Amino acid sequence: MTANFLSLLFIVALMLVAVPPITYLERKVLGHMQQRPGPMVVGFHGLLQPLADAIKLIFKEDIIPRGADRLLFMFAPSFSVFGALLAASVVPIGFIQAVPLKSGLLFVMAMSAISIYALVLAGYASNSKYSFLGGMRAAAQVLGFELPLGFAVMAVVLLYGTLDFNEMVKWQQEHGWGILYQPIAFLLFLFMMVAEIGRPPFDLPEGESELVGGFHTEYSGMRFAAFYFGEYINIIVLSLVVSLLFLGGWSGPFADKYPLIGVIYHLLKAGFFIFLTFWLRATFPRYRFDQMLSIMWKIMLPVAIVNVFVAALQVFLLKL
Amino acid sequence: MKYVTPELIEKLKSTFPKAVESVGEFRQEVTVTVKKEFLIDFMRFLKVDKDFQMDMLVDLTAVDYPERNPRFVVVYHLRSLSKRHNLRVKCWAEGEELPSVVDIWKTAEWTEREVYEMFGIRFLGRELKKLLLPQRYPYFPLRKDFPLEGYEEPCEVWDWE
Amino acid sequence: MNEVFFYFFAVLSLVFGLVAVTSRNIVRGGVALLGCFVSLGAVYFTVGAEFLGIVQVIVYGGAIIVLYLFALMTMDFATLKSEPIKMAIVAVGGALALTTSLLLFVGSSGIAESVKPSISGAEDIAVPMFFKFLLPFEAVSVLLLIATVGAVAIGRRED
Amino acid sequence: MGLKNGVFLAKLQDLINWGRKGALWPLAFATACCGIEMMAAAASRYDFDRFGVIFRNTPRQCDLLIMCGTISRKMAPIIKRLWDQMPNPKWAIAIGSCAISGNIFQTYSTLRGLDCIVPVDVYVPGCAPKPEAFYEALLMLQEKIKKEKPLAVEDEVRNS
Amino acid sequence: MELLKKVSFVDLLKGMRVTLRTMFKPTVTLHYPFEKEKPRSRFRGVHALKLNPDGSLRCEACYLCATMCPSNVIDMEMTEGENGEKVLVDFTVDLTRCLFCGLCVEACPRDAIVMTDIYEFSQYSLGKLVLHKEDLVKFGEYYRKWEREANE
Amino acid sequence: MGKEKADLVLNMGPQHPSTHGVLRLILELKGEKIVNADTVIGYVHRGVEKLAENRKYLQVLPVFDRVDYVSASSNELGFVLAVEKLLGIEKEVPERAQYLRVIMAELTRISSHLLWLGTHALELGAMSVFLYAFREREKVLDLFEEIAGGRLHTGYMRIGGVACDATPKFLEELRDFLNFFPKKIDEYETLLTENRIWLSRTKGVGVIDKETAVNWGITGPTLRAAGCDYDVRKYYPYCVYDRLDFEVPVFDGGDVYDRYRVRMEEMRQSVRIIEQCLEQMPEGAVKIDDPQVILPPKQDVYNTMVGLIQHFELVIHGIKPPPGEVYAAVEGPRGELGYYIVSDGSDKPYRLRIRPPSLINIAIMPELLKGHYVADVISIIGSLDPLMGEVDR
Amino acid sequence: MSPVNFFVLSSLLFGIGLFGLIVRRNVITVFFSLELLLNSANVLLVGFSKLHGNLYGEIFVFFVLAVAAAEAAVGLAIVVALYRLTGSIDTSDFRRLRW
Repeated sequence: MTANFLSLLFIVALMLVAVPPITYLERKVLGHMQQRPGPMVVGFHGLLQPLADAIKLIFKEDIIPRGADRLLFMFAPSFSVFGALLAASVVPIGFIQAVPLKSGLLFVMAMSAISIYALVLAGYASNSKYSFLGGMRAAAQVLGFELPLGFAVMAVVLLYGTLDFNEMVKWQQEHGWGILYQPIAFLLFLFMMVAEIGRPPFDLPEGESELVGGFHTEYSGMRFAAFYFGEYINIIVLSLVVSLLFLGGWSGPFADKYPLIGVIYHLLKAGFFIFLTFWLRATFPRYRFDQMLSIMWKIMLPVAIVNVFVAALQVFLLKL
Repeated sequence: MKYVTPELIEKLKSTFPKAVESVGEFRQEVTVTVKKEFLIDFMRFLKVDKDFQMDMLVDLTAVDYPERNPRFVVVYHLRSLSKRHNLRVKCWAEGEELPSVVDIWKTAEWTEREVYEMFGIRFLGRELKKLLLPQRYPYFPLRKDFPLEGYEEPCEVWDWE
Repeated sequence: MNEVFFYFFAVLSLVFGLVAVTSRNIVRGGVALLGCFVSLGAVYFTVGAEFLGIVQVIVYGGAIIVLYLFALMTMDFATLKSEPIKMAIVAVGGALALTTSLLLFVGSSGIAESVKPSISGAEDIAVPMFFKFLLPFEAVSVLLLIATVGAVAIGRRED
Repeated sequence: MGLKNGVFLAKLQDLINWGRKGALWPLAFATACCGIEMMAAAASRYDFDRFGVIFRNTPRQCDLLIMCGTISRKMAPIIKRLWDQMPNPKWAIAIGSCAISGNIFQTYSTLRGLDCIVPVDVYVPGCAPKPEAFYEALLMLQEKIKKEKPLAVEDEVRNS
Repeated sequence: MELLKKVSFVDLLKGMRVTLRTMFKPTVTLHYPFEKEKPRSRFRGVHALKLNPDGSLRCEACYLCATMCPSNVIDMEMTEGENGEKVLVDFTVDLTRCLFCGLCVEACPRDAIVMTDIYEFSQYSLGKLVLHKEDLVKFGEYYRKWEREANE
Repeated sequence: MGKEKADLVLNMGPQHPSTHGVLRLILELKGEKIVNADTVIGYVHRGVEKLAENRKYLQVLPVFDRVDYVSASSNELGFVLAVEKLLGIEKEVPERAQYLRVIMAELTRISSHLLWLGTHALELGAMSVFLYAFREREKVLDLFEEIAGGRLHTGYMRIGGVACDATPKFLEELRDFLNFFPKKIDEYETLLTENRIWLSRTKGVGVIDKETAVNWGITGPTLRAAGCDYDVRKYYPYCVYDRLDFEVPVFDGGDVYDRYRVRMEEMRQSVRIIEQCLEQMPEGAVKIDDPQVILPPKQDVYNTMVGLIQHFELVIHGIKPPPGEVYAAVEGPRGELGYYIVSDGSDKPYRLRIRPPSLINIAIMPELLKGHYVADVISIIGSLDPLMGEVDR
Repeated sequence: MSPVNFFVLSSLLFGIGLFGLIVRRNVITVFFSLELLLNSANVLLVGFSKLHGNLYGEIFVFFVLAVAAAEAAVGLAIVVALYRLTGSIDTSDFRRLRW
């Protein structure tokens, strides 16, 4: 119990502490991909940049627009953080796991489904048309990606025969990484992950150039920052989950003897996916709303369903 | 810039003996001045006639001569993309009114609005709204008697509509 | 420990449920309903119905309420009249509701055994479901299919 | 208020000012020529991001109004509105002659400078100023922010 | 073939390769306050009044620059000197309205008004943006040094 | 079926990240689909035409830099050509000046198209392309600063020539630029041209067919993407364009994607034109030898009495063209940029009309937007490439 | 844990749902009340399931969930269609049997 509690503290602290450096890293990576250095002046090579941002945002005036639904407006950003943190609490990092749930994977999906309410409610409560459209898009996007995501996950779950993250890693330690068996599910999951955290090319609810700021158009100060916290925690959590599902989590050489190395492996693998989201952001244009839905429904969903059958065939043939 | 040949001008004159007021040439640019009542027929002819085929209205603007009557002349720059020739048509706006050419060339949609708001020339047969200035702006800035710095006008003229 | 959580979430779900049905603002009502369902999910957790709790959150939170909110957003809030509330109806409704819940409570109490929380994961539920209850399962899936088709048919306007 | 308290407040003030000057988020908004130079200043060659400057599209998340370009009278009420929508604390920089005084366009439809509608902190002459001048203005604004007293109550400011 | 291209994400991967490769290239950024680039020799910056080698003003107050200026930036004030020649009392350049078009420099028949390469001239107040004779002469000194450097 | 009922009116702009400055669109939406659109412009209306009537021919030149601030040289060139035509001296301008003008105009086209590419890509979400395009644009601006002294507002053209000769450093840097720039265009194209997201966002969006385009008076890349090969440089060559060998890219899709391809191809052609100019450019004077038109060389002014008097005459009295009216057009980056000048024999234009390509190009927008999605609005605005300074003047 | 907890929770939820069903005239809120009624049944099912130590009750909850989803889909489709026709979601406005 105590160990679990300590792990919970550790994970929550890690998530909250990791967000500012990740924003810094994102700006650095994006900068270098565009041949510019990114933050440089605040602190050595801009290392204190996130701190300055945070201080500024904390002491910024907090505006609640007239005509807004005050309660929901104030409440919505916390949804995003809480949902993401709850999801984080069941994801193991190496040997550290706060809540060992039997159906951990499903729990993560449930929580990410909840955290989308942050966007929808923010869009509704702001009483701004841009926000409203952003909220609508967020709601539609959920309906778009949840199904293919479910099916993509179903394929690997069939393969592993469990919803428990630890069991999955154990399976992969025995049989090899999941990506070797289910590359299509991996790709699908990547796409859906990007859609779920609302990053380019699926950053439609935000849609900076179309909807000004989308759901967070009317937010300022810490409430705005809360959205960012939620988004980045979601990135971390889902990156951890991808590496658990497909890249063997903490498995790797020497990881059995020294669990701490396993933690590092896991974080490294997740780090790659975090980097991938930055990379995609630097490279790609944004899909249009209806195109995104049609891709989800007309391409991803059939592929995912077929893939489930493939997975079933694999289980049948390989007698796994 | 290639402008229409003298033969074509002759053809114009013979087709519209009453319409053509004068034909001028300056630096190889041909200008035809047309009477107001023939304007629409004349323009339509220029567009559909196979010798002219003026399918593009390049520009539509006006010039203000305060000491003359009628005061404004509206200038149409026409071009044929297939024949590659140009023609400038002028029409004095008697009574500060002219028939609109927006049915012939869509270009006139906005340029006529602009001429209306800048000079106060009304184009008949279409909806006219101010284009660049607020709808409540009371003056016509490009008239010669309007000073560059403008007159004082009430503040609510500029309020966001 | 579990009991404490049970009471906490049970009360929470009741409060949210009450807000959901009495709220004038429908979107707030929807959010309250979401809160109610999530707390019910947590209630299931406290007795070990882990899988069910998660499914409750996914289905209700992730699908049904989103659907409600999405449909609400396509409506123009300005045209939605605020309904006049007649005290007579409230009184009658309240009385009826109270008596019904009392009846239910009285009828179901008196069981001496105690609830034994045991964790039931996906596998535990799947085995009886796909063997013993296969026919109802199929029937329900057909029902869902028909519902989907029907919803599409109604939602489509004759253009 | 004891001495210790004062020192603590002063330190806190310094910290807040440091944060504010390190993360100035301007509104991505321009009306004319200088806006193009603002884009250039944000691009790789000069890179505003070095100073922690990120362009935000909505006035709610901005601290800084970089007014680039001519302000027509038709635009003026909108700029005022944008300024009012920005949360405190906020600053304004007038870039280029147009935003300072209307430049050559002293005509019937232009406003004679941003300070007719918004209090301006730094004026940058030029038409259009080089991107370096944007940075100079930013640095000057940071100097100004450093001297501000964000925690002081108004009376104290008046006394000091 | 088309399908293969679509499925293998070639188009997307190509783009990603470009960005990744750029990431490892050196940056092109000029770190402005720490390193400054000199403007080109023809750059039109803040005005200056040039001085003769003996330190006297070259400007003869002929008003051509003020006539030429499209924006009425330049104004001067003069009195009659002892020998009947014009003496410049004040020469103002109103930078708040200046277009930096360089027409005044072209119009000057005595090469008296010039444009330096000073581009950093931000101010906290509007008043400081109106340059008077003393400021312009000070910039003139700067210009002389700069010109000498350029010639070397 | 009649007019569809809109359920949301969205006021896009004037402050909106992707309306190219201060365009305002009033969109009536049904869901995310536009059923009706209206355009409001005039938020940077500065009264340039009125201003030009109150300034001398010599003074008014810098103003046109500021009209279309992205392609300053093209605007100056248009005005200068019109005044030269009015004076009847367009044949007497020295050849070197003509070539320099062409070089500047084409460099301007490159810089303008790069800006367009960057902002258009940024609006559709491709962030890096924006910064890559600006990286190369900085080089062009450096070239401008080297030859003319200004980055945006070059102020390089003069009536009867150009302000000054090119420096050797300019020519050298220009050659460097021409060498590496085509590779950079390829880089942009790898990021966009085949990218499926880019294709899906641009193909079949905002289609304008040829007849509509001509009827609306649309010119420039938008017209050429619709399948019409109209280009002022080919139809009515000015300066030395008739001696240069280049192609006018024409595509016939008429959608956003084809406009993109036209502009990319135009940048390549511009490089080609500048290369030829560098080869063919003769030595010699860069200003016409006529003290009535252009200020005499500084050497003459300092040393000779005649020069000084001519200088005073010109500055004080200005250029006085004969009465008459001319229309001269150049192919600006956005289309046909025409100057219609009416002269009454005084030193100020009696009436000066700029034919703004952007204004006439975006007039079609309310029609064009109908039936598209909100997200398409920005790609359509972007592809028409309006510049609000020029639209409103 | 006493099963009475579950009975109390379930019956109160049922009461709330019934109250909403009777009092409210807003169709969406009526649907909310219906969902509450279904959930009160679910709570009871889970309680009994744990009481008896088998999982049949929980499986039944699944079926209820599916029915709830079906109900929401069809119901919402009808409400949206009605809203389009009448511009209202008030039950008292739906009086005519056909349009």
